Amino acid sequence: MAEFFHMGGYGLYVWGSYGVVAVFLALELIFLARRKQALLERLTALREMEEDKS
Amino acid sequence: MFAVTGMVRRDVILAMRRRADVLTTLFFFVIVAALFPLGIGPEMATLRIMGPGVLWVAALLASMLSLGRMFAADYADGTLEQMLVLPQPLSLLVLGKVVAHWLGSGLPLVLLSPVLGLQYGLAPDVLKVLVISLLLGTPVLSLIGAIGAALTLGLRGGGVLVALLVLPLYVPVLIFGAGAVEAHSSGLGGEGHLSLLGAFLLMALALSPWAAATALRISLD
Amino acid sequence: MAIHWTKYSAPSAFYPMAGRSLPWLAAGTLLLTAVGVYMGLFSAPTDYKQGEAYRIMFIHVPAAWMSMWLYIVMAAYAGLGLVYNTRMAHMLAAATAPTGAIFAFLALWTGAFWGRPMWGAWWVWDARLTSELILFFLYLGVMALRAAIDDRQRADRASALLALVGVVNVPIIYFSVKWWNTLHQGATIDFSGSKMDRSMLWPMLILTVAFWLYSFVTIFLRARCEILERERHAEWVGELLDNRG
Amino acid sequence: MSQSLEAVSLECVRGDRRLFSDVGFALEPGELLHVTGRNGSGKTTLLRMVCGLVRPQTGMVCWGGKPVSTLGDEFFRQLTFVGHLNAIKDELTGRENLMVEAALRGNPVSESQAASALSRMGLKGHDRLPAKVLSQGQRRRTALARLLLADTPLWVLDEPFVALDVHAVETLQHAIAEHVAADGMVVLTTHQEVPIKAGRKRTLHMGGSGTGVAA
Repeated sequence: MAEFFHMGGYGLYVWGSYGVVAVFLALELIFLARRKQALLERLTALREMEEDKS
Repeated sequence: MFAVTGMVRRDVILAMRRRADVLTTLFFFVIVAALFPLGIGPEMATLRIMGPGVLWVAALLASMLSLGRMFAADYADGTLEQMLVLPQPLSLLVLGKVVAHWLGSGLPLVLLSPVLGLQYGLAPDVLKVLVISLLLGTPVLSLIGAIGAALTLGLRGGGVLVALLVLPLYVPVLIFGAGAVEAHSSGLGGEGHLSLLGAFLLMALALSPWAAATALRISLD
Repeated sequence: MAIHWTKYSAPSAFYPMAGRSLPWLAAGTLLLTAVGVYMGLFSAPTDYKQGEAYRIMFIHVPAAWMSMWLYIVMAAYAGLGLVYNTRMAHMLAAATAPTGAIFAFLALWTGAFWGRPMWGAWWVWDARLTSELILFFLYLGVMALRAAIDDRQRADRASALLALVGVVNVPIIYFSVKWWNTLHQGATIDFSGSKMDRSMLWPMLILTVAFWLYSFVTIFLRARCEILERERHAEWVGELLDNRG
Repeated sequence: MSQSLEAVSLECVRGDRRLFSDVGFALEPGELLHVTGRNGSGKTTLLRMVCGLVRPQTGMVCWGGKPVSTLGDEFFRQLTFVGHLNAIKDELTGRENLMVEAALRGNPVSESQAASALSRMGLKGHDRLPAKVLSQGQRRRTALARLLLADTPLWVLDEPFVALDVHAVETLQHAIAEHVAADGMVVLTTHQEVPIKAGRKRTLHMGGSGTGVAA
């Protein structure tokens, strides 16, 4: 297994690239999911507030 | 067509009454051009190589910094709103404004560049090509810049935003502007670059006024 | 991304459609990414010249292609939005920009990580990398303009116009940088290394499709958020919120 | 003979707030439309929409039956608009401001014509000074003087009486009444009284719920 990570001496660069791509794409999804969650909560709260007022 | 000349005459009269704005652009160009040797060192050999590129970047930044003036004053006092209601094609009026802006910010740089070129030890024939490239290039900077100025009308932090918007679009003009001078001094001859600059100018003349007019309508909606 | 437009140009129709297709898109993305990465890292033979470093190409090239493709998609939505004044098109343009910018950044990052072992320098003023950098700035410009304008309608139309002006300039920038590069450095360095035999081509194509599906996922997710934010007064949003409980 | 002006079920959305919806009116030559409503009811936006400065969400503005958006310059030739901002340059004198704008409109005026328009607005001795030294009222009068110069059938005025003294208000009321009597058309918003001699006066109240009820 170590040989695989070693990547013929280029381990840093190969894993540096694949790793960062994976991290960024995953982060984008996480932020999007969190944004949706926060949005839904805010909107339901707003609706309840409007319903109480009317 | 007199929409353009009418607008140019108006703006030139206005510029004459507030000469300071034209001078600030010029002083910025001179100061930036003087800073580089302080940073790089006085030996003429390197400065001669750096010269065209530095002068071109300085001219580009000076012209971009004065973009704010193109519409901001008219936007503030309401004359821009009137322009949109004039029975004239708005893109021609915008072209008039761009020409006036170039006269105040582009042309002075062109006229002054040979003097600054001497500071970089450029030979007379190189200076000639530098002036021609700036003469062709600075109008394109004003034309493209007009779109950025119109889009960021009345926005807070508009100055920096305009830079972020237009600098990427300035890249081809910079490449062939500075490239023409560098190609000439390296013996390749700058004609190819200058003709491309001319092509950019024609394209910008055809498209930018319309795009800037659309941007104005969007901003004043 | 040719969705037949008329039906889904209404946010209330687009929202459920995007919701239904998201699981499939996500599954497709995961599957193709796994296959592509596996082939790229394992089954593709070691390149005799570059050793293992060339494997970075399998994600660098797809990211660069996607960053270019998504700019064109964003400009297309922008154009549609300006001409037909449809809010949905503007929302999709807004949803596309960040994903495109991330792909541009990743293309630059992987380009640098590939350049380091290949030419000993983290940054090489190669024509493609330089154009990618400028494309990244164009993305930042469009997003910064949208963020700077409070009125949503003006923000949509201003950033749409900028996207259109940008897409006209992208080829010009690309060829000017290419010319500038050849003028100063002679022949450009052949980026893709030795002649690619078939087994090397597959991982790249698979990962490109994987990234393409991935961009669907993020754009649909972000577009749904945009819809909820903008249409919160619509009664179908109200119902949706209510039965979400 | 000037055409009729018509607005058909105009709607305007700002951000995600609907400013007004299905606002409509018709205005024939020789009539004045007084747009009323409290602040924030969209009066200014409606006027700018009539001038083609603001694109309606739905509905359209028609001049002589044809939509303004397609007419473009042909419609602008019939229109003079005075908005909240005076649209005069501080560095130019009163006369220069009027002459420059008339030239840009395509029908240049002589200096004497500009001077007489300014004197009718009570700016006799002040029209050779750069606008920046004038008071707010004097600047407003310079802005309004363009109405006397441009003989366009349609006047759109947004709060024209603001910052005017009693004398200037009378002058403007007189000019508006004369314009309407000569088969001109005026759309304006104001909290002042707008007496007219001849022709017909209509009011359009921008209601709280944002609907426009034309009487």
